[in-house]
Amino acid sequence: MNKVVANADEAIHDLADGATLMIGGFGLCGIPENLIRALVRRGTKNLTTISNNVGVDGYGMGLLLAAGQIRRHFGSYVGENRLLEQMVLEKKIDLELVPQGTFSERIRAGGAGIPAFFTPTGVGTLVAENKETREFDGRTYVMERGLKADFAFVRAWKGDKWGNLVYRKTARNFNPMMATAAKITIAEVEHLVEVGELDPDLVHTPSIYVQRIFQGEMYERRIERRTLRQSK
Amino acid sequence: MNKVVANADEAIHDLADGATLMIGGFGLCGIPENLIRALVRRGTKNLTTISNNVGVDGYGMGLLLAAGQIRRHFGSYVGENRLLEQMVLEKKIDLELVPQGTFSERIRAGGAGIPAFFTPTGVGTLVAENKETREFDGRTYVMERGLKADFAFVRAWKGDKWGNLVYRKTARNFNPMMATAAKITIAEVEHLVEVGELDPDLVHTPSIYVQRIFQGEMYERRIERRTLRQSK
Amino acid sequence: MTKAAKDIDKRERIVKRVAAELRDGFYVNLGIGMPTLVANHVPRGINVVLQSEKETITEMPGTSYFSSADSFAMIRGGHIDLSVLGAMEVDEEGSLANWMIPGKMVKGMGGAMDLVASARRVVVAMEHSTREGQPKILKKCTLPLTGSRVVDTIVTEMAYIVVTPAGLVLEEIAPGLTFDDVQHATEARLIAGPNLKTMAQ
Amino acid sequence: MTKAAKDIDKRERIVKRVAAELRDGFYVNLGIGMPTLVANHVPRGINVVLQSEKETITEMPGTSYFSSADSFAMIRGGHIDLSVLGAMEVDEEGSLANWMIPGKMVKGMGGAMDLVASARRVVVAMEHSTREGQPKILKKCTLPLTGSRVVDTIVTEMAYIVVTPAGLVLEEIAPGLTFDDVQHATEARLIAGPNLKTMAQ
Repeated sequence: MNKVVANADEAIHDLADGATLMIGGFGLCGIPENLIRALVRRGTKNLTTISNNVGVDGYGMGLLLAAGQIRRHFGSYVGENRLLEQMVLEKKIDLELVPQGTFSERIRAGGAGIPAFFTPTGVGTLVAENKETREFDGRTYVMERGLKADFAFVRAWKGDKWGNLVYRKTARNFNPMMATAAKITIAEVEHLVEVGELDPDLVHTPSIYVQRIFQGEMYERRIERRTLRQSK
Repeated sequence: MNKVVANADEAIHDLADGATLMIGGFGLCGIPENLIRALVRRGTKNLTTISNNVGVDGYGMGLLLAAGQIRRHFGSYVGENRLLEQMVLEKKIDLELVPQGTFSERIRAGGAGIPAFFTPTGVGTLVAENKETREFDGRTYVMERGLKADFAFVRAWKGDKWGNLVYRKTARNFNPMMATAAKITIAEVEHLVEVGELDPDLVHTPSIYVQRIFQGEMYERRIERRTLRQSK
Repeated sequence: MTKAAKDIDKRERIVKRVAAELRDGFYVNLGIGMPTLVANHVPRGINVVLQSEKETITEMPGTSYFSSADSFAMIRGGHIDLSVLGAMEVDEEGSLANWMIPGKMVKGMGGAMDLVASARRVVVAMEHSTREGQPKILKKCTLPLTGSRVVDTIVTEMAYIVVTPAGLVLEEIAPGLTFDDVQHATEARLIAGPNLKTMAQ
Repeated sequence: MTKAAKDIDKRERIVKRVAAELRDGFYVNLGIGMPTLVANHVPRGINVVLQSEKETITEMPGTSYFSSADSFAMIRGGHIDLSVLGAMEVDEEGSLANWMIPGKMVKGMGGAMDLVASARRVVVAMEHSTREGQPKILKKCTLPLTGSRVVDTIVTEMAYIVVTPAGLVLEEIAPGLTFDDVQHATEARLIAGPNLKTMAQ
């Protein structure tokens, strides 16, 4: 069982134009930045990205945006990215805004074999337009679909060589769901450890969800609230 | 914020006849046995129980069955309980068998505000009879409803006084979902610790889901695979 | 008082009044902006657990971390006692708009739609009027909604208003103001509450 | 050979043949009973991660623990490469019955329905005939189904059979048996595979 790849470039060697891609992280926290930089280098085009935010101008997914690699984006908040705002208004990119809870639930559903579910979120708003609504026990709900992707980029604090992952604090965010919902999940970790070094009770993402893993490099300081602990 | 109660009897002082009750545990593992014994003492009748198994004759939920306190049961496997089998054949109890994955997902959905979802499990079998089926992307799915309860009995390894819980190994099983799906969740723990003693990254059930908590007593030796570690 | 000082004073009044709604053992979600300031005014002697839109960010005793799916399962499942958030518009039916101005701004709703749909109680904390002096409490929202019929209470620097099936009931008025003063700054019709009193400080 | 020794021999043959289907990196679910024994015959030099119906029970390096909802999210989400389980009946269409005999037994389906609905590949490991000598591979299942059209491969002590849209294709026969021997013990019609060979030991 060999899932370890040398680096981000090797990890995405088969990521083709037009792929659908989930990218973990929230704001500046828990972003798979090595993979994003490799994707910018690779120059893959026409991507559909699924990520709660799109980073900020010139950092994280902002780099992919600036390089014109994204054709369509699903997310819940894009307020910190002026470039995206401009591209949407100029119709250079399709943006589908999804309430954050619906967004994370759709990804969980995609990974958990649930093609559709009902939620109260967004009933009576633009979000529910052209969607099926239905009453259960006197309350109205809207049907939402599971989301899947060709690739997921996730970032963890520690991972073992089989792909078991542990996240730190708020860096967990969307990473665990995304890991379950892609055909190929690639994990970049701050500390790559041997199989058996992680406490089985503390694993957040079991190895079954991870196809490729590598230790990332040069994590930028901009990431707030990151606390480094020595790996064992 | 005072959630600590003295014991199991105090914890269930308002559990009334006819209540719907989720009980954690799988087989003989992770069972809230203090709460079950208190419920037998209390003699509450006409219960609807939701639990994957029903224990064995004379232990765990077997005690509730023998006392005739259960009117209806939802679960996925009852093979180790002859008394239940007999009661079902004699129509003394209503038994609804649910595939295990659907069972745990229905409870998760109940706790997560999802009134219904679609699953491939059981399509073309007795389980899907009289239920809505529907095609998504060329495959048929059956609609299943979320499950909720008046009370949930859960068992954890450690818990703090606000109700944050940590489970051990396979004892996690159904406990985390059930904790989310009841109006009143009662946790019995092997080690009750002060707030702040649990590592925030390792909490399995956040305190928001727990209304009452106490340290259990005299856990029976029959529980397999239990390993005691000293509490800090 | 300068304009800036007055703004701070307004916010302070709103935030303090909202904080008085907290009860021991509450699980509370505070939206971004002014609602976040409520955290600074938790009454003495009570413990509340605060959740932010970006999950629990202040590591205090009793904190735990979880994924966004788990975080919103909690919200959507109705486990949050109180959600406090800002608004651009609120209306007589308790509908709320705070995420989008068509053709102008593309920011996204974040978690606000989930919160207003499912928190046990939704409190809007906002200034009573726009910077241009226009009413924000309307007969009917004009902007795209964040939630339809979801708001329970509106707290502004002028008033404490409860949304009821009969309409908006004015329960408290800031010191020195009259019912007419508040009504004048409000497009929706207000109903004087049976125990109408001066707003707690 | 005594009857008991023959039974052990049969099971050994079935279990070994199933184990030969394992590949490095597979995530495998083994049902209760005979399928569990497959764990004892994992080929040298390959690593597989075994999941049992009761979640991962053997703590080995690389293990992790999770809730039942997470465990079945994994199964239902199509992440299990191979599911091995026993059966009372299997039919030409790949439907499977293994959980209920009406009026007789009330045990429950446990996780079997989830597994057969969603594993990438479903292998039935069972003795070819009932203890009474009746065929278990039928034209059409008579018992309530565990899953409809879900089985990919049937492994018995007599044969290795693949379920195809055209019907049941016999690919391997146990040493010393003929096609007719297997067909005789099978109610469903068997199709001789183009590369029909002796069953691997």
